[in-house]
Formats: sequence, C-alpha cells, structure tokens
Amino acid sequence: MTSVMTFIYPELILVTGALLVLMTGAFGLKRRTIGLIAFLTVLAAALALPGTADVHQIIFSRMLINDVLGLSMRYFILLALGLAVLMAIATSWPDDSDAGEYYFFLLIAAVSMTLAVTAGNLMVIYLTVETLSIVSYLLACFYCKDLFSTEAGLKYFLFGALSTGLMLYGISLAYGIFHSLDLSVIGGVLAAGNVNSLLLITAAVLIFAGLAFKASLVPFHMWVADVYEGAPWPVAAFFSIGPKALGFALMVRIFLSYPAFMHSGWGAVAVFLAIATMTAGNLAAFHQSSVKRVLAFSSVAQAGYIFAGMATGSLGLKAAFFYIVIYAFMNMGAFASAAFLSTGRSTLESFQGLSRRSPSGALIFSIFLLSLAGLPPLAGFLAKFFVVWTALETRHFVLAGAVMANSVIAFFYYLKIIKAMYFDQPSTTEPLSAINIPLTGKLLLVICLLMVIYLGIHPQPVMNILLSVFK
Amino acid sequence: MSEFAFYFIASCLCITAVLSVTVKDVFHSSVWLALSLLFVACLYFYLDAGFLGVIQVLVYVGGIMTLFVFAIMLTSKIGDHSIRQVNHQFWGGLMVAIALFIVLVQVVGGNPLARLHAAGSSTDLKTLGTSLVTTYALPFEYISLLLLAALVGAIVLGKVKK
Amino acid sequence: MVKIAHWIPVFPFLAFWLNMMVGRRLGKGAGYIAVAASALSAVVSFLVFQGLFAGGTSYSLGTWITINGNPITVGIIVDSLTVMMLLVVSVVGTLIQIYSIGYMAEDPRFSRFFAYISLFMACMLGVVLADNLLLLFIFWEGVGLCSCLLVAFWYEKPAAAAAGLKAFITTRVGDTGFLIGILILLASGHSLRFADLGGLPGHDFLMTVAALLIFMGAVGKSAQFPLHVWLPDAMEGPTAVSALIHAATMVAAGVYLVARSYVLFLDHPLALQTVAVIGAISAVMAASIACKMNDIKRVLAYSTMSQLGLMMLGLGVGGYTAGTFHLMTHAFFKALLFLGAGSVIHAVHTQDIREMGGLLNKMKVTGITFIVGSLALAGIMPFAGFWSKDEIFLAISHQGNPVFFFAAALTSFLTAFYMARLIFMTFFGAYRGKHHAHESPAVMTSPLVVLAVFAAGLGFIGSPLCNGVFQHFIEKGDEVVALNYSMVIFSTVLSFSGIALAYAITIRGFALPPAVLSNISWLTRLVENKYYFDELYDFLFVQPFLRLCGAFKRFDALRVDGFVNGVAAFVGALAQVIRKAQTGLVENYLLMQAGGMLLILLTIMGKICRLF
Amino acid sequence: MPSILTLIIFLPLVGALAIAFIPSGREKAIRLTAFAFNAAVLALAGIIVGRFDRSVPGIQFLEHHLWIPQAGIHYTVGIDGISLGLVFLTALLGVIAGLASNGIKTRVKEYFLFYQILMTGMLGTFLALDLVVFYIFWETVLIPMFFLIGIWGGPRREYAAWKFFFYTLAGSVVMLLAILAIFIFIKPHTFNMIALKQLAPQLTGNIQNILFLMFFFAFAIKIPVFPFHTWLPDAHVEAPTPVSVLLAGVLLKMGTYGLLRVCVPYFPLAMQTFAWSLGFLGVINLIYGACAAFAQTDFKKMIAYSSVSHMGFVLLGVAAMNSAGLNGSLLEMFNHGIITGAMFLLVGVIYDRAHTRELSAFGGLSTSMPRYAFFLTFMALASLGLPGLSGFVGEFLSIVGVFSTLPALAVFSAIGLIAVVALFLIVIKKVLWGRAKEGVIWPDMTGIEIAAVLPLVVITLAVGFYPEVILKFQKTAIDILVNFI
Amino acid sequence: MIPLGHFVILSMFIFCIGVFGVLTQRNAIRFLISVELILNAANINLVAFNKYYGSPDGLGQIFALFVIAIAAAASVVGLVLVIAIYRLRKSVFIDDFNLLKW
Repeated sequence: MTSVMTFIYPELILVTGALLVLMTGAFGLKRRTIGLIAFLTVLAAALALPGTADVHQIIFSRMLINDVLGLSMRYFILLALGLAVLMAIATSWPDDSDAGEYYFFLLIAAVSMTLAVTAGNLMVIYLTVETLSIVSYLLACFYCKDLFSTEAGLKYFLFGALSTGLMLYGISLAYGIFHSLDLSVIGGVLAAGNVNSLLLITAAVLIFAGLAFKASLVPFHMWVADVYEGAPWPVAAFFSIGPKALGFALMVRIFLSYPAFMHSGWGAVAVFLAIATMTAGNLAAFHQSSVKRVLAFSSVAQAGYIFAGMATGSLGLKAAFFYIVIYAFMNMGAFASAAFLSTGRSTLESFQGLSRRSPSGALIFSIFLLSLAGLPPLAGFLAKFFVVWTALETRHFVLAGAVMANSVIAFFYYLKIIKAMYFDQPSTTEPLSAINIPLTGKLLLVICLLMVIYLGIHPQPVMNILLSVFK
Repeated sequence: MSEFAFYFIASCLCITAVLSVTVKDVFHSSVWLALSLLFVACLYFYLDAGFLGVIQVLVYVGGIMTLFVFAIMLTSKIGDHSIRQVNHQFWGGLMVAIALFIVLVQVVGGNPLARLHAAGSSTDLKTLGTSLVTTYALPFEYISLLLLAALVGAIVLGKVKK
Repeated sequence: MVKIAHWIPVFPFLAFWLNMMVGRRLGKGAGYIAVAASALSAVVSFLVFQGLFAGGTSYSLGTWITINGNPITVGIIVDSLTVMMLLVVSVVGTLIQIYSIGYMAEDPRFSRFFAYISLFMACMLGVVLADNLLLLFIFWEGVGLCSCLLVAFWYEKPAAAAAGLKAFITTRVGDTGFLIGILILLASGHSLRFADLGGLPGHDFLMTVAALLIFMGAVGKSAQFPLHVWLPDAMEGPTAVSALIHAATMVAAGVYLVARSYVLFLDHPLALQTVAVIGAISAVMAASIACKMNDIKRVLAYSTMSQLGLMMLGLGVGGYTAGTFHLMTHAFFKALLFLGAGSVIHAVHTQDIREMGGLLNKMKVTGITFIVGSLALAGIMPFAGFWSKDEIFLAISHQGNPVFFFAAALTSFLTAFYMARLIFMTFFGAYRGKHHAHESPAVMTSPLVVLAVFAAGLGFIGSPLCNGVFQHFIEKGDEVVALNYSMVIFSTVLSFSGIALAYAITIRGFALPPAVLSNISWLTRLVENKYYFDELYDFLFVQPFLRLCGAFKRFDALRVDGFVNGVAAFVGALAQVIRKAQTGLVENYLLMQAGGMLLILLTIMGKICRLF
Repeated sequence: MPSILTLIIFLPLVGALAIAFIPSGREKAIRLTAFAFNAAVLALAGIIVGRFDRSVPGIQFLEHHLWIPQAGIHYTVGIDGISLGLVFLTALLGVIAGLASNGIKTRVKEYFLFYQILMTGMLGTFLALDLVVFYIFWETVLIPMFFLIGIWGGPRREYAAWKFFFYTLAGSVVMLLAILAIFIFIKPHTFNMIALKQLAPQLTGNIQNILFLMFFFAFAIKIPVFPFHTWLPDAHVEAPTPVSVLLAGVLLKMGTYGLLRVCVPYFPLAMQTFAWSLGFLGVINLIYGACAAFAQTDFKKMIAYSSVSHMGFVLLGVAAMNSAGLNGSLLEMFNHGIITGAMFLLVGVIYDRAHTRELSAFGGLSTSMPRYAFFLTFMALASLGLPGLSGFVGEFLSIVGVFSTLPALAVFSAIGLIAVVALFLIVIKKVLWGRAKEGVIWPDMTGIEIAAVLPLVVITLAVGFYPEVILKFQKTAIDILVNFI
Repeated sequence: MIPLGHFVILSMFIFCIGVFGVLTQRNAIRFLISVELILNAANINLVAFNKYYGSPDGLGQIFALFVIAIAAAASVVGLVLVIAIYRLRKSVFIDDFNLLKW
C-alpha cells in the first residue's frame, strides 16, 4: 500500500530536478552536466515509481488514480523522456546558454504527462495537457534565433490554442452533463444511462479533438510536419513519442474506459480516421525531400496504425499499445540517427552516399527505417502484425486491408532514404567530413537498436505487461 | 428586472465580442475585447460569482489586456488600416463558425438542462477557499508550476541575446 | 544374343562425347573414331540379326519414369523391322561417314561434324530400337536436333542457318502433333508400347485422332505434304549430311514410325486412308517439282520426298511389306545418289546442273555409280528400285483405288523423267562449267562403289526370283509372291517413256510448240515456285507470328507495364495532392481542423437524428 | 543443439556477420569467406539429401519450438520431398552464383553481406513450416534483393529495384492478410503448416475461395503469372549476373513452392474451382512469355521472358492436380532453376566481354568461342525442352498431367511449345551462328566460368537421362498431396 | 430566473465568435484575442453550471479560476512568441509564416 505522497514521489522528484537544472543552468554549468542531472532525475523518478497499482486508493480527492494503465504509462513516459534527454545530450546545440531552461521545460513536460496519465478528473487532464502544450510551444521554438524554429513554435501555438480551446469547451459541456468532472462519477452516470446523447456526443467530440491533436490524427495532424521540421531534432523526437502516447493513453482513459462515452456511431468514424491518418501521413511523406519531414509524416502514419488498433475496440488496445512501445524505440532511433547523420536542413541529398562515409550509421538508420516500415523480423513488423490481426479478428477487413496497403506505400519513402544512403553518390564533390556521433548518442542508438531487434524476436516482456494492463 | 439585466449584459457581450474580431484596427479590437471581458465579469456577478468577477477584472482587464496593448505597441506599424486583417478564407471560416453554432444550438436546445430554471445554492467565498486548498489542492499547486514555466519561457524567449 | 541390341547406339554416343570434348586435338582421328563407332554398331547389328532367327523379342532396361502410375520403360524391341532398319542405318551410316572423311577433310570444324554425326547415329539407332512411343519420341527429337545442327553446320552462310531453323521448327510442328497423340494414348490409360497398340479399346474416334496425330509426326519428319517445306532448304547442309539424314535414314524414320505402329493404323481405316492420301499427294507434287529444279541436290531432295510419299502410299494402301521394302532399297540408292552428287559438287564446285555436263568422262566411278543409282530410282529392271516399286504398285492395284494407282504411275513416270534429265545434263553432252573437274579420292569413291552394289543387287532379296526372302523375313507370312508380268511391263514402259522424254528434251532439244507452252505457263510457274508453299506459310504463319510477338511486346510494355506504372503514377499524383494540402499556412490547417471536427460531429450525430 | 535445418538456414547469416567484421579493403578474404559459407551450406544440403529418408511420408528433420506464445507463433522448420529439391537447388545455385560474383568489383563487402542474408531468406522460406515464419523469411528476401539489384545492377537498376520490391511487397502484404485470416477462421487457431493441412480444407465456400485467391495473388506475383509479370524482365535484366541467377533460379520458385505448399493442400476445393483458370493462366504465360521474348532484342530480356514462359508449365502442372502434373511442376521448378540459372550465367559471360546485351551485337560466336557455343547451345536446347535433357521431363509430365484433366489447355500448351522452340533457336542463331562481327574477337570462357556452368550441365543431363534421380525424392510427398485432393 | 439554456447559448455564441476569429484573423494578436473569447465562453459555461447545479465545492468556479490563470499563461507565452518572431521577420501576420510547408 503506497501512501498518497509516495504515489507522487516521481513527480516531486521531477519538479525538484526541474528546479535544480533551472538553477544550475543559471550558474552556467556545462550543457552536458545539466543534461546528466536531468537524466539522473528521470532515472530517480523511474525508481521512485510505486510498484503496485490500487484502483481504490483515493489520491488528492480522486484527482489522481493509481491504476495499471497509469502506472505503466508513467514508466513509458519516463522512458521516452530518458531517451529524449539522452538525445538532447548528444545533440550539438548552436550555443551553450539556456541549457538549464531546456531541461527544465522537458522535465515540466514530463511532470505534466505523468500527472495526465494518472489523472482521474477531467479538469486535471485539461490542466496538464494545457501545461504540456505551453511547454511544448516553448520547446519547439527553442532556437529563438532561427527562422524555422520560431515559425514552428508559433504554428504549434496557434494550432494548439484552438485545440485546447475546443477541449476545454468540451469539458465545460461535460461538466454540464455530468455535474462533475470526476471520471468515476462520470462512469457512474454513464452506467446509469439516461444521458442525452447529442450533448454527450458534442462534448466527446470536442474533447477528442484536443486529444487527437496530441496524437496527431487526421484532421488534427496538420501541424505535425511543420512543427517537427522547424523544432530542434531532440524536441521533434520527443514530440513524436511522448505527447503522442499521452494522447492515446488519455483516449483510453476517458473514452475506452467508459465505452458509453462514445456513441456507437464512433466505431465507423474511428476506423475512417485511422485509415485517413495513415493514408494522409504516408502520401504526404511520399514526395518529401527533407528527411526530417519524412519522419514527421511517418509519425503521423504511425499514429494511424496505432489508432487502427484502438479503433477495433478494447480488443485492439493491446495491439495499439504494443505498437506504441515498439514505436517509441524505433522512432526515437530513427530521429536520433537522422539527427546525428544529417547536416543542415537534412535534405535527402545530404544523405546521399552516406553508407560510405558512415557504414554503421547508415546501417543502423536503415534498420530503424525498415522497422518503421514493418519489415520482419524487426519489431515494427510484429507491431503491425498484431494491429492487422485484431482488425481481422474483429472483422474490420477494410481496416486491415488499409493498414497493409499503407505499409506498401510507406515502404516507398523509407526506402527512398535508404536508397539515397546506399545507391546514390554524394552530390557534392568536396570531401565530406567523417561523422562523429558522441558516446551518449551511440548509447541511445544501441539501446533503441537492441530493443528493435530484441522485441522483434522476443516480444514477450512487453506483451506480458500489456496483458496485465488490458485484461 | 434580473432578466432584463441578463439580456442587456448578454447583448452587450455579444456585440463587443463581434466587434473585437471584426474592427479593422487591432488596437480597437483589443479595446473591444477588454469591454467584452468586462461584460463577462458582469455575468459572473450576475451568477453570484463575485470573487470570480473580481479576478476576471483584475487578471484579464488589468493584466492580460495590458500585455496585449504592450504587444501591440512593440509590434508597431501593424495597426495600419491599409493592411488586410482577415485572411483569404474569411467566408470558409464564417461558414464553419455559423454551422458550428447552429449545431451547438440544436444540441443544447434539445437538452433538458436548457430548461433548468431553478438555480441552486450559490457558492460562497469561504467554500471556494476551503475546497481550493483541500479538494483541489493538487491542481492549485500545479497551476503554480504552469505559471513558473510560462514565466521562464517568457524570459527565455523575451530576452534579447547578443 | 539379341539382348545386346541396346549397346548398338552406345558406341556412337560415346564417340559423340569423345569428339565433342577432345575432337579438335585428334585431327583426322575424329573421323576414324566416328567411323569405328558406327562400324561397331553395324557389327553388333549383324550379331543381332543373326540372333533374330532364334526369335524376336522386346526387353526392358528398367523404368524411365512413372506417369500417373503408368510406368514408361526403357524398352528395346528387336524384330525383323528393327533389324532391317538397324542394318540399313548402321551400314549406310558407316559408308557415308567413311565418305565424309574425304568430303569434309578441309573443314575447320571437322571433329564437330563427326561429333554431330555420331550423335545422330546414336539417336537414329535409338529411334529404331525404342519399344514405346515416348522413348521413340525422345530419340526422334534427338535426330531432329542433329538434323538442325548439321543443316546449319556452315552457319556462317545465312541460308544454312535459316535452313537449320526451318528444319527444326517445321518438324517440330509435326512433333507437336506426335506429342499430343502420345498424350491422348496416355490419358486414355493405354500403354505406349508398340506391341500393345493393336486393338486398343476406347473411343474409336479418339484413337483415330491419336493415330493421325502420330502420323503428323511422321509427316513432319518424312517431309510429306504439307510439312515438306524444310527438306529442300536442308540441302544447305554438307552433302554427306543430306545423304545420311535427309535421304537414307532420318526422313525414312517417318515411314518407319508408321510401319512400327502399323497395327494402330490398321485398326483405324480413316487414319490409314489419310496416310495413303498424304503419300500420294507428296509423291506427285514432289516429283513434279523435281522436274523443274536445276540444283542437283534439290532435285534429289524432291525425289526423296516423292519416294517417301510413295512409301507412305504403299503403307497406306496396306502394303506393309512394300513400304518397308522400298524404304530399305531407297536408303541405299538415294544415299548413293547423294554421295555421287556430293562427289560431283566436290569436283565442279557448283550445284547447278546447267553448269555441268559431260562429266562421265572425267569422273568414271562417280558417273557410273550415279547412273546405277538413278536406274534403281527410276525403277528399271533389275535394279533394286524396280522390285520395291513393283511391290508398291502391286499393293495399290490390290487395294484397287484407281486414283492412287494413277498417282503412283505418274510419280514413276516423272521420276524416270527427272532422273534421266539429271543424268543427261550432268554426265552427258558438253561440259558447261568453268572449274576444272576431277575424280574424287578413293575414300569417297569406295563407299560409292559399295553402295552401287547394294543399289543394283539388293532388290533381289525381295523379288520373286528369291522367293521373297525379304517378305518372309518381315511379315513371317507364307504368301508366295508371283511375278506379275503385266505390271512389270507396264512399269518398265512407264520408266522408259520418261527417260525417252528426258532424252528428247535435254539432248535433242525437243520443245513443245509455243502455243501449248503459253497455255500451260501457269503450271510451269506453279511448279517452278514449288507450289508457293513457302510464300503461303510465310503469309499464314510466320508473318502473323512475328506480328503477334511484336504486338505482345508492345502490349507488355504499354498496357501491362503501363498499368503498373500507372498505378504508381496515380499514387504519386495523389501523394502530390495530399502534400500540397500542407500549405504551410496555419489558417488553412485550422479551418481543416475545425471543419473536420464539425464533420465528425455531424457524422456521428447523423446516426441518431437528422439535423438538417 | 539446433537441428541441421536451423543450421543451414542461419549459417549464411553467420557468414554475413563474419563478413561484417572483415575490413572492407580485404576483398579476397571476403570472397573466400563467402565462398566457404556457401560451400558449407551446399555440404549441409548434401548431408540433408543423403540422410533424407524417401520412404517416410511427411516432414523430416522437424524442429518445433514455441516462439511467441501470446500469438501462437512457433518456430517450426522441416523438410519433405517438396522442399528437398528446392533447398538443394538453392544451396547449389548459392555456390555457383557466388562463383559468378567474381565479376562484382565494387563494394564487395556489402555485396556479400546482402548475398548471405538473401541466402538465409531463401532457405528459410523453403524450410519454414509455420506460416508466420514462412512469411518472415519470404519478406527477408526482399530487402537484400532490392539492394543487390539497386546497387550493382545495370543502367536502369533503380527502376528495376523499385519495381521488384513493390510488386512483390504488394503480393506479400496480401499474403500476410491471408495468413492472419486463415488463423482466425480456423479452429483451433494455428499457424502450423502441417496441422493446417488437415484443418484448412474445412473452410467452406467463399472463405476458402477468397483465401485461396489471396495466397494465389502473392504467389502469382512471385512466379510471376501474367499479368503480374512485368517486374521480372526489368529485375532480371538489370540485376548483376549472379543475382539474376538467384532471381530466376530460386526466387521464382518461392511462388510455385507456395502453390504446392499452401494452395494445393489447404484449399483443394478452391483449387478445383479455379483449376481451369489456373491452367488458362499457365497457357497464357507459356505462349505470351515466349512470344514477348521472341520480339525482344536484348539477350537477357529474352531469357527473362522465357522464364515467364517456363513458369507457365509449372502453373499448368499444378492446375492438373494429379500425380503427373504435380510431379511435373515440381520437377520443372528444379529444372528451370538449373537451366535458367545457367542461361543467365552464360548471358553474363558474354556481357562481361561485350558490355552489351543487344542481340544484334553478337553473331558467329560459335567460331571464336566454341566452348561458349557448346554450353549455350546445350542450355538453350534444355530450355526448349529437348528430350533427353532435363527440361523436357518436367514439361512433359506437366502436360501429361494437364491433359487428363484439362485436355484443351494441354493441346494449346503443346502448340505453345513451338514458340518456345522457335525462341531458343533464334537465340542460337543470332548469337552463335552467322558471321562474326568485324574485329570482334572475345576470349572463350575461362576456367572459373566453366566451373560455374559445368555442374548445371551435368545435372541437366543426368535428370534428362534419368529423371527418377529427382522424382524418387519427391514421389512420396506428391503422393500425399494427390491423396489429399 | 432565466433558463440555463440561455447562458449556454450565449457561451456557444461567444465560442463560435472565437472560432470564427481564430479561423479568419491573420494578425497573430487578433488571433490571441479570439482565443481569449473561446476560453471565456468555456468559463461562462462553467460558472453558469456551477450556479444552476449548486455544486457544493464550487468546482465550476474553481475550474474557471484555473482557466483564467491558464489563459494568462498562454497569453504570455503566445505574445512572447509573437514578439520573438516579429523580431526576426518584422511581421505578425500568420500567413507570412510559411517557410515550413509541403
């Protein structure tokens, strides 16, 4: 039995760490050192996570709940954050100032997310999501001297402001419907029935819009490519994993935990959105010339696959979250290797002939890309495999077909990058410098690589956890 | 009487809100916004949420609007009347907004809660204060974190680097 | 003793590999190896022949393959027909190879030539020995291949290469029929062994079709109408090849096939009738073309076709003995004629008889043996051809169809005419050529002499004078053949009138009145152009095939591939559209977001009630 | 201790790892290592053939482990008469194409890396007995092939690589759907290919038909069946010689192997329903392929299209669904691997000298290159189905098989054979006959080139003379298959 | 007492004005003004519901309080962003910022 305080120890540690890095940053410590502090904070927070879940425990008047989903998602978020911190340490920044602020934002984002996934109250969910958004805007335009970075930040802000506004309005309507924002109360009201469905649908759609914005589903995905492209690499990598997973986790928390929240008409719409998301992501990535943009659109497409798992109902949740875990590793790996291997605007040309300049780098990057594409026996294949499986098992034949058709299209642009690295000659004649990846970067890549290969061959550990989460 | 007050406030609010997004001059538009925010504060008073009304006036009109005006000042030469203030999708945006409104009104019109007349007991300031530090202590504390982050962000972005 | 028969083709086969691998280092030795191998085959054939008197047999060397539970054995059949063919093939083959040592002496690919010849010998002997249709078919294709390779032996000449192709493909058309025939038998669950072909149960019509299809194979191989077009062109090959393959052995294999599966034809009269008709048409048609040919080898080629037609006619009217007898005698005298022609060509370096003349004085041996062969072909008593042809005449008259008899008679007359014309223009009169002609070396002439002896005397074994030894041997019948004097006189008169006409035209310069000539000019044109078969086939098959291929190629590139690339292009274009939707303007994004949300809202609500 | 099959599957992968650790400068060491591993694979294949018990019906050397319990996926490998020949073929062509890889001069290390992975994929496909494992190996083949064509190929290599990849990928995703569907529809759920033999035919009516069509689509692309064949000419033509050999020799067989392994036993009713269509496609393949080949001017493209033609026989044999037909198609698969493999080697030989593949550039090679002439003639004859060489036996059996069930198609295919004959004779005529071009003297085949072709010649001859050499191994397996129908 | 529905409809009107503004304004500051309208619309809802339902712990008002705080934070960040980009691009017009596209 964990006490209320031990329950939020990780968050307290993260907040403490956040303040610590802010201050050490002000004292002018080296960027790497600050990064290390942040990393240790994340590690400590992960160690402080409670070992057991207890749904009936009342934490802060049921503002938070201690269930398996929340617990495992907290682990996941800390994992994603840890990887993002590692990547940030390995990335070379234009200047050394503001390092403290950077990690501060990152840790605040982590706090928001861990609180969001354990939240038992729609108000807390709104507050945390809004905080995450605000911090994300700041992270996106962190290169505030850079035209692209500031533009990305502004676009993210403009898009996010409307999204969270919609969500807030939805929550306010939900308050009108349920007379409460406590999810368990809402669940009770829903279970009792006699809820006017039109208003409920409106509230649900508005809330969904806010979450879909985080998860980057069509038509709430338009910001993704522009923001990722403009944002610093580690930020983009973090965005593609953490907030996205959060969006999906909250969908589970709100809608799938209380199926009555979603009208039965949702089923078809969800399937359509899943198909539209993966198709839009894949097709938009088709002709991109910037690798970063390709990866951005690919992350949209991947969101589509994940949502495909969720669209098949509670059966597909295991598949969807298995996908999310795998996706975290392979996408982080892909972003990281692209970041380390590319120069400048990371055009496709800058990857030409890379296999000769950095054979192992090219190979590792290729493996991540192929895993994203879903090539067996890499982990990405199993992830897709389970999604298609549940789609078929629940007789969503069109969805299954769409996933497969999309994975064919997706192969095209992943292979285009690989083609540039392996088939093409470098476009410039001047000798290009050898590529040096810092040690932390190598560590990050190796972790992701091992996980992508290991989970492709031996997915049992992740699957066992998911089996206990989604019984 | 009270009905009249409500409809007066409501129509003023609507008019000022519409004006705030339609007038040409950005400075005027911020003034209209400030007015509409004041009317919202009036609504709060009307709804027996006096504390909230005060906060609304203090924070919004006193704080946020000042920020807006500062921002308008800082980004000078944008208040020029010759510059178009609406983008190319004016009609599209208008139609979406109108459609949305129609849908929302239909939705709420069909709902029993719309016909709720009897107001419940109003929340007094003491209850508010108590629940803020008991039931809602966590979000209350958390807001501070949010404000801190926003502050730091403002500093990071706002400071002029050499 | 007869169970050593399967060794017969092994010797040439070994010679083939030997020559193929080390032949070039052996020089003349390559030829000796080949000759030795086929001589060995001949010897073993004789041993088998001797053993045959103890009784024929067929035996199996094991199962080659099992088809739907129907085992196909590597079976050897040894009976009188086999032995006759074995002897003909091995003896004629040996003689021709001896001749070739001289004839091909100057050729740079001497060893390759003998390798092919040895392979041919092996396959041909295999054809003869095979006891079932499938095995025969395998060797059958083998001889076809060798024929093709040898026709195109001088592949630098475009005509030779084309002829090789034509030979293979044309015969392949026939073989396709053969194959389908085999398939019908197999699918009907019949054994493919020749011994089991008699009295086949099953659908009569189907079996007739099968027999006809098998005959189609024979038509192709034996250059019968309508698949005869390849044979004249095949004369582009070395003359020794023409003698061995396109006169004596391979082309006769078609006749052999019909004879071998004769019971099948006997059971189905329609098939037998077809054999006769095809034979008759081929005989007359080829003989008529031969009259207008000026190429010595082509005259002989058409003559071969004509004679093969005669054999088919003989078989078709029920003259089993007659057909096989003529097959045997023809092998010898036609080989002789080709070798003789080869000797002449060797001497004068041309094949055009208009550039020859008076060669008898310059090439005594060649000339005399050639004349002997011609007389045998023309069917002059007592040369071999006379007796065998007489047999066929008898068989036809026995069957009693006047059309067939007329065809045979016309063929006989024309044969005498064109052979006489050939002789007169080649060996008599004045020499019209430029090249100094001389007699060929002994290695070439000695086989001529041996063959001439056979051509002169072989007929007697089938004549009433010897009590029809051959007939007894082949048919095991007791029927005594009496000399039919009226027939003898008739055929002799026919032959002599042909010779006389040839003499009148070539030596005496006799010509028909111009009025008559102009009236029959269409006929001469028709004959001169070989009845336009090449043109017809080109128009009917070759050009459409080439056009079809071209059309398929274009279809593949434009339509099939075009569709595939079109799909890719479509996806690409769609992707471009989706990409361009990402305008970079946030207001568009926002509109999309709000509008999209509205649509979702409406869609879900639409499930409950209609709002608008 | 892993079984011999696991060993043979993953040995090339170990080889790839070993090569990965050799510095890329030491080309000779890389070549030697690759050769050693390929030779070891061949030796293992030889041992498997030697220890294979012909009298035992069903799977031998079975290895069965639980792999992903939550998904019911097992690692199951085994071998029977159907896969035995193909495994041997793969191992053999692996060595031979490895020898022919001497012509690869650039980026040798990467080349052999991909080559070895390709080997693992191919062997695994033939040996896997769990549908998911089968699919995994099936897909594994794609990427190395994509690289091998795309990096070391001819002028249009990228187009060809893309086309190959996407065509086959499109097929395999459909197959994945079918694999999952079969799992879901069948009770008890299983991916086990042996168990499915009993279970899958219980599927009824349209489900069986649709699943059959889905699998067939995947296999049809790989085979390739008209109209899904257009990737083949491009891929074969642009790929470097050794890769063409493996493409034609082994990759195409993956499709036909799938037909025999999956379509025939699992969907016998659907097979019966679609037998005529299958046979019809086979005839179209046969005639269309031959005719399209005939019109080509590129030597390699001609051979590539002839593959389309030959695969028609395989399809016909399968459509026959009787002992002769299935035996024939399985044998034809093996033979086609040997013969067309050799043909591509020979095209490579001439390409190395002439640096062109235009038929008009050749002619009269018989004079200057007699050894080459012999091998090319030999293989062309084997290709056109000359009796006595191996090509004939498979084709004949297929036609015999089809004749007893679909006689009209058999007649058409026999007629189509004429086009095949004409095709290869034209090849001989244009390349070997005629006069040599002015000033064109190319050296005859070298020892290593002959060493690569010679084993194929010997096998062609041996199988042609005594087809039981192969047939006896596949007999039991085919009998089981036939009994199944 | 006027029905609750009127409050809700008023809030919805303001909300839609906000959405309209968000969709049509090209000046980033006016965009922010529109966002404020949306947030206030939600607040009207919250307070009205709170009043009509008589919620014991004043959840609606507290939530509205938090929203005001968040609105302040968001405006600060938004305005700082606008100013930051104005420094670089000398523009606050949203449709000028399309370096990142396609």
